[in-house]
Amino acid sequence: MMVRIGVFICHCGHNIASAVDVEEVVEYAKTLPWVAHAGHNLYSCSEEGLGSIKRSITENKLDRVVVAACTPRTHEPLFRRACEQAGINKYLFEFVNIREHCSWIHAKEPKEATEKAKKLVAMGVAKAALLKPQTESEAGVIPTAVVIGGGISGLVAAASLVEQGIETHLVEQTDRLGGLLCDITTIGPEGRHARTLVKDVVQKLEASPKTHIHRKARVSDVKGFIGSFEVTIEGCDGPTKVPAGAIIVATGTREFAPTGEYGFGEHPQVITQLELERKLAMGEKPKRVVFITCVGSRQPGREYCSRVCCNVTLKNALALSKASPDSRIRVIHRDIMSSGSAAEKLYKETSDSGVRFLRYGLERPPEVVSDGDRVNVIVYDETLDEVVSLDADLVVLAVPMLPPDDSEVTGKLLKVPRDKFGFFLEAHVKLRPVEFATDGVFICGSARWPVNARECIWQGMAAAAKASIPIKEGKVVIQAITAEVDPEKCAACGNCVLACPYEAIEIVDQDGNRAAKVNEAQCKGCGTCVAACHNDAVSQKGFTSGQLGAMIDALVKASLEGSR
Amino acid sequence: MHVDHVLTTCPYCGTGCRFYLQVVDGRLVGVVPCKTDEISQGKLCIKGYNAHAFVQHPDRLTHPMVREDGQLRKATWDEALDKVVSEIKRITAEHGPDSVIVLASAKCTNEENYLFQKLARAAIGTNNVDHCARLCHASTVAGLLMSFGSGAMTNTIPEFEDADCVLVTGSNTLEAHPLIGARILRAQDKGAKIVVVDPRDTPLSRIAYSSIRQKPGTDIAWINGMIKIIIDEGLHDEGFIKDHTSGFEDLKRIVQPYTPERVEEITSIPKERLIDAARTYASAERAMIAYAMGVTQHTNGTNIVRALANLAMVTGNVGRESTGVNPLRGQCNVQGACDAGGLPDLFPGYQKVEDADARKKFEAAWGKPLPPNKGTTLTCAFKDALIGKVKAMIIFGENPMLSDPDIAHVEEAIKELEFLAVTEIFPTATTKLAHVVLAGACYAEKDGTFTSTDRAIRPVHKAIDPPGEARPDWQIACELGRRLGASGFDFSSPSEIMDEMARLAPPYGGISHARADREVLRWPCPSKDHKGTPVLHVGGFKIGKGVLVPVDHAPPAEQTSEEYPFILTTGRNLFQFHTGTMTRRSPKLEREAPEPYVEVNTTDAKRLGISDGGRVRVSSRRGEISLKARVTGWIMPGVIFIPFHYAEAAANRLTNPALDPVAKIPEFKVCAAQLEKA
Amino acid sequence: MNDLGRRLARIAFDERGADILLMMAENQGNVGPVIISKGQDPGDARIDVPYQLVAILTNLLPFIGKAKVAILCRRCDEKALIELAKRGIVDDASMVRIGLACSKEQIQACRCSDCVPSKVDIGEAAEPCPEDALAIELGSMTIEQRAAFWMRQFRKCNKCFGCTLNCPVCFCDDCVLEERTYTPKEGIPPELAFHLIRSFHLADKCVECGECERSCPVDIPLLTLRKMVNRDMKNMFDYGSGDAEKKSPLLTTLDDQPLEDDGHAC
Amino acid sequence: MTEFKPTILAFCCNWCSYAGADLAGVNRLQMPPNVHVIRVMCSASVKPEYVFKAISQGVDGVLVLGCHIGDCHYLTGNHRTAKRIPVTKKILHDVGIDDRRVRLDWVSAAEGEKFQQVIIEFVAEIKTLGPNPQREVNM
Repeated sequence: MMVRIGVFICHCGHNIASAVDVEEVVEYAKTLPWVAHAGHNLYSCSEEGLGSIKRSITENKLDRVVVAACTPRTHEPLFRRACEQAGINKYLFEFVNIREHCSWIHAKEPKEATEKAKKLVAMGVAKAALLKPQTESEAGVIPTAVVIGGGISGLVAAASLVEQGIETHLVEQTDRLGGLLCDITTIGPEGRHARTLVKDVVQKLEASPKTHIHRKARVSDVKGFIGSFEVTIEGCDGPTKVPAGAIIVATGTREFAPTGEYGFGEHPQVITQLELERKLAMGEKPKRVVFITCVGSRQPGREYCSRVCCNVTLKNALALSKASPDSRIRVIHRDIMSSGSAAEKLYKETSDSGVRFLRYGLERPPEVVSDGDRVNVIVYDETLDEVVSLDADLVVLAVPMLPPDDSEVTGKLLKVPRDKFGFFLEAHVKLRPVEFATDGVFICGSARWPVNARECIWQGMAAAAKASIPIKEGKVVIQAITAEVDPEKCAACGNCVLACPYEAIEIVDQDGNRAAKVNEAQCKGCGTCVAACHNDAVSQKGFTSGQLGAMIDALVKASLEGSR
Repeated sequence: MHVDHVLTTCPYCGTGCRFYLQVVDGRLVGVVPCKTDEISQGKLCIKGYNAHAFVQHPDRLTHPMVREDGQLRKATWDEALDKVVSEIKRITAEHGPDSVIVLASAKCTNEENYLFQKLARAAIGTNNVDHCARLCHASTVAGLLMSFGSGAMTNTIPEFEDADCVLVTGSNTLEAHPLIGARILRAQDKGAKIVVVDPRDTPLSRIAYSSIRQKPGTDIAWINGMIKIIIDEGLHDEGFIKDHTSGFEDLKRIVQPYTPERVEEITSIPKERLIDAARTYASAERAMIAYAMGVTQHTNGTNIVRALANLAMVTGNVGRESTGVNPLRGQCNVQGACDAGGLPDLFPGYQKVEDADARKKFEAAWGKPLPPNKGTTLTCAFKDALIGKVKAMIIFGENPMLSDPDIAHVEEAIKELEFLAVTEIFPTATTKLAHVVLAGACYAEKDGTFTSTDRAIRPVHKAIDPPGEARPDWQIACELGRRLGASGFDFSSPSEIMDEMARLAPPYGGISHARADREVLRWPCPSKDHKGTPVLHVGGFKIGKGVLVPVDHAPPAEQTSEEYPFILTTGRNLFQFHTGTMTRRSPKLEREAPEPYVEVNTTDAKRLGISDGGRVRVSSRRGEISLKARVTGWIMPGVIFIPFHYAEAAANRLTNPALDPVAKIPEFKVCAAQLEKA
Repeated sequence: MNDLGRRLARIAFDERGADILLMMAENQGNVGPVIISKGQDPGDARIDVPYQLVAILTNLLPFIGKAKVAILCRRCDEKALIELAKRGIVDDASMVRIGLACSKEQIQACRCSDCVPSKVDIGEAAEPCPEDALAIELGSMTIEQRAAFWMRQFRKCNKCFGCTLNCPVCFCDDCVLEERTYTPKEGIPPELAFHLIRSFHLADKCVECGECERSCPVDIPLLTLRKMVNRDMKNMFDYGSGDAEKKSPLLTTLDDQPLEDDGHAC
Repeated sequence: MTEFKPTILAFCCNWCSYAGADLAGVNRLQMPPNVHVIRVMCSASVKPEYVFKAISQGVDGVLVLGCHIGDCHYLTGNHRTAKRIPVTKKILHDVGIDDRRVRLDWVSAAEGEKFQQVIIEFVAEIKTLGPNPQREVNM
């Protein structure tokens, strides 16, 4: 096969040219094997620059292009497109970074920077010579979504999906929709009525023919990958197999049951926040109430802050304080975590309303003593430096939210990771929020981390928006950097299967020849399997051992020859 | 499923390693080295491990072919054999039996070679029988016969590891004889000093105690120089010289002018290095000399061999364990092919055809009068073909179109022939020119024996059937003999052939297949109760006294010139063998050394603008080839090296066919060449 | 047929229901590997010539099919079979192991610290050899001395591939060391990378049978190198080859360090 | 004697370290010019074979840089790196190659300064170690 490489060195105005002698690098590039043309541009990424590259491809009958300029992380798509426009497969393009990785960081050493740029170009050319044209595969997307969990996050996500005209299956374990919000009066700090909120969303959902609600159901199996999952929903009438393009996980959270702590489970007066909500919903208005926060959280074994409990405590304390003028509401806390202006306002209002705040430390926690009808809370107040005894009709424990019991099962079904507490981990907090690293699976609400209703709603909408992208596009493009197996070489030892973080590889028997096989749609192109393979039977497109080896050879050759 | 492990002997170099061929239901699947074998000790080189790989290659010739209207076409055995016989009969009738030559083969068994020479001598009536030993160790046979009375390796392979000094010259031992190289390294690990004299750095020289580079073609100068230093410093073995040699005074006289300074001038070996080498060799208790084609393939190859023999004799390094002069033979049975009489001047067992008594013995055994005159050599046969003296050739398993010097002329000569029959296992450049091609069996498909470089008779066992209609060469030779009307070609097994050979060739007198299977027998093994002879010349030379032959340095036949400023030398690499017929069809070997290259010294390369891996053109007065440059510091400036395995850039298009006057061996190791960037 | 041969055949075929038996036997003065089916003559069995039968077996696997194979197994062979079974190369269920206890001499030659098979059928269990003297010596050298030692050894290498071909746990048909990707130099000796890459490939599977060293024509102390790397694996991951329960640490995640999502803090 | 200018190879994962290196560039953080980056998608795709190859061909030092544990774009890719590279170093050490010639470190996309720091330290370390002895072998 003919290999004719065109090398284009970019001045990037002064950005590169101020440190790197571009013309010298061009002359050097001309001496490299397979280089049919070498040139330079003031700004390669400009219309003019791209135009000249395209012209050169035609004029010099180039079949591969190397651009030495800035970083592939920003500009690679641009040059790849230019190659494509000039009739070269876009994977026959190689980017060499001589700006971020050279001219900018060796600004005061022009000679050295130029030498380094030459070596980097030699490495790029060596790799380019071995590049192979690739076809990006496309996969169709089933225009259906499955939302697991009928709490507020799931409801909002589902509503948002059907609103976009996407067929949506909502799977709820219980027979009621709304999740924890069903047990809650208002949601603060604004004090919206939780049930109204749920009702609105459910109505909207039920109004759409695109909605399929599965109550008392659970997901028992998930097969496939982005665009073509097959979700088995185990409902009252047995299992249903639902083909889906995307899945949203909104399995929510549950309240920690602090059995044994502060007399919980022993004295009927000691209840959790959620139980209080139910009492409030039934119109009860207890007067002497002690709230204790951080029960079972922020301590060894469950180090995290559950984030929502302080605000709920404040909201309920305020409500009770306002309900009767003679109420005596006390909040025993370790810290009040109420960030944001609305929450801070709520804290101030609560405090002003006569609710008394006492601070305790983990080393001297309060004690709950019962004398039958009433309970006393004995607490060492750190601020006053004295032991205080508080009598109470009701002691309310603010406990952390936990992932649901079956989050491990869900995680395994979907092959998505969880953290050490059991909450789901998204692909990247900043770069890819609400997405799992597994394409086509999304996450929202408290299954990811305890959040309040408002955040649940944002996340539900965000997850729906993300999930709708592949469905609306109708196809997923798989970047051609996936792993591939040469079955002739493969010894079927299973190293790659074990190493793959995505379970994208399996050993298959083809006509008696056992070999590994990569499911391209599941492969994310990390190359972990490549390094696990001992005989190079697995390779990653665009990063083959031959290509990387040639880069090393080129560096060695350029360096050693230079030193001779 | 049926699995067999068949013990046999490696078909590559002359070391004679033994291994088990793994056979599964008639299919060769692998090689397991034999751990109880004295030579290989459960180890092999990469060629040995891949010795099964080519055997069942799809290119194998599976049936005879005859040329018709210029094309080779499939034929029946009867048709093909009759064609050979009728042509040979016609040509001998018209031009006499000496217009035919039979080329025996260093790749075939002893038994087969015995039959090939019998075919020539008894069935056709000519001593025109030769084989590729002519191209490798003809000078050894001639030289050592003259000096010691026996033309073979004086000592054995295992002895290398117990030597105190090994002088290696003209042998890239670790590549060409890997397991002998390994023994030499083991000697070094045990404290021996290894001295390597070679124009190229070799893998062995790079680890050796002393690595000395001489200008190609100047060997007698440095050997004589060493002898002079040894005598001058009194390091010679006076007792041995007096008791066991003749001609010392003449030798002393002739080496006098070879002062270290003069030697340095001729050879470019720094004098200190030469002096050190001489002292190291001479002062060792047991010193061995190992050499190969770097010594023999010169127009004065015979003399270089004699010079080495002189060196060993003046230091008393003959006739004891771990001493001696040890030519390392390059093919599995090149020693045996010589032993079996595949030479134009020698009957089996080195009995001269010109010796009337010997002739009488063979005439009696074979029941036919035999020609009294020496036959023509392989190298001369091509010249004779050009002038119409040789009209027909029967070649068994050789490929002169790649192995012989100045291929262009070989081709011309072959085209002059009226008839060429070739027995082969694969199509080669030579079979392409044949009138009849006979499909032979390879080593894995027949029984017999090879004789390794250290004279050990190594059994070869049939592991599988030959492909298609292919037949073992011994059967082909029997058929030809019978059809030519000769008697004594009715053997039913190779074992019977060996029995006949043992009766007629005294060194093989005690050899039989049954014994060879159980014992490592090294000839001379004159009788059934003889245990064989590991070390030759113990207690003195059979010919009475060893002959110290005074020899003088003479320049190579071809000198460099302005037009051809480089000295081209040729040789092998580890991964390929000879003309590559087998190795290039072994995927793992081919992968290691897939393409021809020329080694060029770094400074020469820089001067000519040649980069490592770049393409170059190499030309000589005889031809031109184009190949890849391997730029290296491991070769002297002014010298280039090309391995001769590759048909696509055949080194022998360039080599000089000038011959050693005694041994008729061509000067593969030196010719003048030009090198240019392509 | 000698007594040992009879005994092996009995154990393999009569007692343990194997279809074929892989062992060593003497024929005309040489000892080599032998494979027989039930009813075939095992010949004069020998156990004193250490052929690497597992390596011979792996070469034959494609042809063996479903047959139940009895194999004469030293402790190291046993471990090799475990490593192969872990990777699906052999089917443990179709293996019949005939435990061979190595002789004192063999144990010394291998500097073997784990020399008794789980069940001794042939031979008598002997004391293990605690350490490899050369490994200890190398460990106490300066790094320069150690480099000098190994470079001198590796320069002898003439790339016969005996160390890989006869290795019981090297199972790839094509080895990357046969290609020029990582060892671009043609000819011998190969680059240092040759030995380093092989060391890495064996890090999680070498059973210290010593066959590489025995096969090496130029006497490179390869078993010592294997032992050094195995010791590293033990120290770093508490991993030892030949344990069916242990997955290669090089393929798994960092077990005891659960994932932490820094993002939660924000 | 001429000054020793080490030749150093760095494998940087696309998501963290390569981005970190880019950030160093954007911030014009100056560093010695001896390091040549090969971009890979994940540090887990860096075959120890590459490291061995580079070292045995005379490269003076090899850096393998990836995302911090837990930050891997590919979940647990770098867990394998975290185990393979130490073994790689051990093997080098066993045959007498100073394993400081190979360094594994974690550089996030936000850690331009750390990238600079790693480069400065590593180049300094390699300079104190001197040229890779394998250079000689390959000349």
